[in-house]
Amino acid sequence: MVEASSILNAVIIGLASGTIYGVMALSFVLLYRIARVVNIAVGDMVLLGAYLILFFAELHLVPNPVLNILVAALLASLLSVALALFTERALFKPLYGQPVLTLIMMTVALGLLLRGATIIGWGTTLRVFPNQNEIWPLHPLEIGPVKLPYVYVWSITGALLIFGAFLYIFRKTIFGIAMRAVSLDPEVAAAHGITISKMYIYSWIIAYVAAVLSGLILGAINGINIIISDLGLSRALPAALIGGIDSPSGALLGGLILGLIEHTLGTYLNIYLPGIRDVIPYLVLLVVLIIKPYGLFGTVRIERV
Amino acid sequence: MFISPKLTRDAMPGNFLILNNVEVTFDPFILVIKGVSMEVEKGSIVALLGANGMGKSTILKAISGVIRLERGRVTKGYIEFNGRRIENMMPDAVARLGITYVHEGRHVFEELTVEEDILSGLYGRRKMDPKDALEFVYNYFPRLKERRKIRSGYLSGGEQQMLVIARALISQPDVLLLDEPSLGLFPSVINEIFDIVKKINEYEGLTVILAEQNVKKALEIADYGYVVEGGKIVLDGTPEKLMNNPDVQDYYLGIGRAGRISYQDVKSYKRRKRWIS
Amino acid sequence: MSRPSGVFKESYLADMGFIQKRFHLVGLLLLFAFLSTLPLYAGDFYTSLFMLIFTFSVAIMGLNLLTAAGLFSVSTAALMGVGAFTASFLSQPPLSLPFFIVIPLSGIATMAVASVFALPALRIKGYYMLFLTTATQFTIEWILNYITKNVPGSVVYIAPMSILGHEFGMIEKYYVFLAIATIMGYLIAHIGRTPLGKAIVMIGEKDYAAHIFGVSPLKYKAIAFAIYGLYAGVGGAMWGYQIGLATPEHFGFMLSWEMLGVGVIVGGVGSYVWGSCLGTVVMIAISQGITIMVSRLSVMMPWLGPTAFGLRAILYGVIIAGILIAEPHGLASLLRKVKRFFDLFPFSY
Amino acid sequence: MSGLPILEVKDVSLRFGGVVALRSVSLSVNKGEILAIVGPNGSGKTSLLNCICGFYKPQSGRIFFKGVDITRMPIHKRMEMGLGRTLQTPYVFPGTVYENIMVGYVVRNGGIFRNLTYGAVEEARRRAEELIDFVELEPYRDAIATELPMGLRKRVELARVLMWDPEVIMLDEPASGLSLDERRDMARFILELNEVWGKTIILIEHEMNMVKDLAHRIIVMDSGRKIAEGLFKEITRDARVLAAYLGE
Repeated sequence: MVEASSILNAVIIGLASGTIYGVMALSFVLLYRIARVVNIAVGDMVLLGAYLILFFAELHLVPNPVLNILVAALLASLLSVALALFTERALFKPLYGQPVLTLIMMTVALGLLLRGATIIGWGTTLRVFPNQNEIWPLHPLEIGPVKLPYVYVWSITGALLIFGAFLYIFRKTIFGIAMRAVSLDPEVAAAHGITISKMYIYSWIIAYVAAVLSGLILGAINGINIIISDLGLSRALPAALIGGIDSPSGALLGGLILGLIEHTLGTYLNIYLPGIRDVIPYLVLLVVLIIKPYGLFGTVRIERV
Repeated sequence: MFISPKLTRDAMPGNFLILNNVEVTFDPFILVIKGVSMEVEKGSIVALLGANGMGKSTILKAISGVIRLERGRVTKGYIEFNGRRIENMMPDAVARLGITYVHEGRHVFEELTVEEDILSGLYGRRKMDPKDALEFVYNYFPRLKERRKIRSGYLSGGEQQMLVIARALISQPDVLLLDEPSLGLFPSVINEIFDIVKKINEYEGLTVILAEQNVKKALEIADYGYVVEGGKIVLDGTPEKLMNNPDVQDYYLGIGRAGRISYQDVKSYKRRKRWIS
Repeated sequence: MSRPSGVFKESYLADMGFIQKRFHLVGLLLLFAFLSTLPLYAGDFYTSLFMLIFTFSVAIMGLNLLTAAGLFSVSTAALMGVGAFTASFLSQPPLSLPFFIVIPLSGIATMAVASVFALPALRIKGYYMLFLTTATQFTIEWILNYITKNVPGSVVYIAPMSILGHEFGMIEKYYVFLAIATIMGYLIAHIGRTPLGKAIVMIGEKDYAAHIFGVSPLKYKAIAFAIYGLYAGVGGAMWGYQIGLATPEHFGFMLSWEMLGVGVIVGGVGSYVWGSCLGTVVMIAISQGITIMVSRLSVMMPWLGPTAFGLRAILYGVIIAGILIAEPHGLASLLRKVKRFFDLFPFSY
Repeated sequence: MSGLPILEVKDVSLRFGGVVALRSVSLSVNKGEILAIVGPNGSGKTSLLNCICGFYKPQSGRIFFKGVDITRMPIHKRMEMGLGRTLQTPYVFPGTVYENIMVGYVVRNGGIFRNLTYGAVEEARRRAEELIDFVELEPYRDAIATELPMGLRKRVELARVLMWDPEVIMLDEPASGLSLDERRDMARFILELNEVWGKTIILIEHEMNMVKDLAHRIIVMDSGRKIAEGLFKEITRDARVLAAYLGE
């Protein structure tokens, strides 16, 4: 972690890392909205994504290190499509029509499976991406007084691209409307010709790809280790809820808020209360839930009696 | 407003939706429909009549495949549409064949706007242009056009009912299965909705199967009626025949032989019965 | 729900009593006979296993009630931790209180902690509770961590159970645990049949609709949370007395999930006593079974080496996924089917 | 029949977002009468009930019950004072019928420790049994309430409301979705409640025959306004009412 020397720097870095929290939160939000799956395994998906990229990067398919990592990320994303298919078909399809709690339990099982697989496959020692220094130069990008490490430049660009593409699809296309329709009332949507299980597969694919890409950034910042799984959950879940669990744009905002607080207040408090930095997201979540139970952008249900 | 000429129904004769001795079982072994046979002519309005819980809705759900989402199955008999067996297909596949089911109870997608809600019915039909399709339904439902930017959860009951019909209509299906469109609506609104359904039927040649408790209203627009009781069809015929049937008059229209029984009078009779027993 | 003719109840209370048929009474007596003689012939391992079952049964009873109120909680383990840490504080010098005071006090202290963390829960509905309690779990875990970092050895100890200077052995502790579990079980079964218990169930599905029938969701959610805290605290204190020491690692997030996902769902929501006990037995059986399997497998596959604990995660995942797919309604519904079929499952509560 | 006003609604207005649900509605309910509120869907009848029972808080206007201003009172306090209401789609939880009815006991006996005594359980159960008798649910006493058909669930709900012995009972479409026989039963309960038990009843209903036969006084609403008030004969002559009914 880069020590921020000035408050401004802390704010910029906070926002930059917030974008990647936003992407993880998007993965979480989307699965909840469409498939009504509260994905406790989000951290483990990020962990697996990081290891998959590591695996492909270590094959050195392309000599150029930057291209190499991009190719690795692409391959990992493609593989995660297969994983999404497996997850939906093998684990969740048998559970259609079951209470939400059953689905959540299944994500717990999924998390255990993914985590167990990574432990057996890669052990528990801390790993880094090959040629990391060439991909993300050590000297930060300097814009005036602000020093921004290159990995955050990647993070911001990637996150903005993902969000832009996603929001366009979700808001403007009939496919997006159909996705939202499924999220609101699957039975009725099915009677109008929307294939529910396909929509669920799409949402799993998006969730996995978003997790893989967050794995790339989180792995670059923290190193690749089982720790990423807890880190992923402790950022994705609060970020998603702060923004409102069913709001994709809220996820980005939640991520930004979280990154900001973590890198300013969190760093400061950590001096006096060691370890509080990892709990700060949850504390922020508790406060937000007290003030706005549905998050900042969450849809307040129209309750009729 | 409706200048297009009435389609001649005789142009395409024949029964194109057939139910033959259909039985429906819900998980694990609850038999709900006990051998129902129906023949529906293209371009007609058919009414399924009967009280709550008698199986009208289940028949519609069996045709549309929605029972599959509720752990139900057609366990005997077959359903044929345009010469093709459709029993136990998943609802989305049935919908793509041109049969759209409208759920009882006005299930709008509350958080979508009216326009998005209608458009959701168009998913997977690439050949249609969204703008034209919207124009087509707004033609029948001008009220929805006025309110197209409002979240559909905020509409009144009648408008929501129109919205769900419009959503079913936008994909231009051949068969519309309407489940209790009049439930909990006010007489004037019911009239309005039934008028529109009749108009769509006449101008578009759309086949409508209607499950209704409001027997009088349903028979006004229907070409043929079936009375469903306890998962079986107990009576069928033209509206005139059903209206004049003394049992139908007694049970469904509330007209006793000596005129309608006042609710005030029911009480003393039943009360006396309670004292005696 | 037919009853044999010739059975007449003198009062409505008897009609709602816990023992409806002679069969129930026989079953209950047999169970108690078994449990009360168990330490005499079972070895230390099984005795301590049953003590563990009593401990978790108590905590899961409270969780079951909370779940029936529509509030899903995954902070049970952390609250048990609060109970254990309170027990440590109360049982050690300078206070050195005896166990029969420490255990209720730990329960009450945990009830207070749970109530504080429940404040945001009062406005929250359904699955948001899972997120809220996830936050609670990690926050409490961090607080416990912070406490242990400041004590020597990074572990807190709970004084052994003793009365008038006589220190309890395993068998005596076993009977204390059995007594506590029985008392707590009776209490929660009684709460379940009072109008208050029904009100808690009523807010379970649509709390705003229940409000129209005069059942204030705020009040009954708070009550459910308090009861939940009390039970978790008592369970935690029992845990502390059994093991003798406590660290935050013992009360992790996954344990909370096990308690909700296996302990409550398998046992059946709303079956406060017998469901909770059954769920606990299954939960502990799975956990022990996996431990044995992993140790066997790592002997067979020595190349796994230190990563064998990954195997544990995978096995657990496979078992949970298998249960959910094979019987998606949870084991509870399987049991309910069996129960309906034979109608001889001996306990109606 | 008519006595003093027990419930008064004065100039109540309610908006959600941009939609106006109620525009300055006033009405008073006399003790011991059956007042029916009719009107097209979306005319604000249910919103009005929701304001009276406290589910919605009106933006302006006041509501008095037994002379006390209850406009800002929480729902359960109003119920404790003697209001009661049923829902259009009945709400029952997955317990037996008597358990569903027993819950009503906590409204007037909310004390936590008092509730846990054996006496409270016994008393609650006894009263629940009396009401099961009244709504004729004896054969279904031990049935799981969520598995019952609509008509019986409506009776469970009615009995639950009667548990706290309210003076004013608001019934939201008690006959919708019921067969003719079930409607007749419901009408009988309403009459017995009113005539024998002396309850004041506010009735929202679409089935006009039922309104005509039962109600002492009728209020007609349209798009959030009260447009007419009076006997059945009087309101059927009102031009505005006819417009609301028949459209155009």
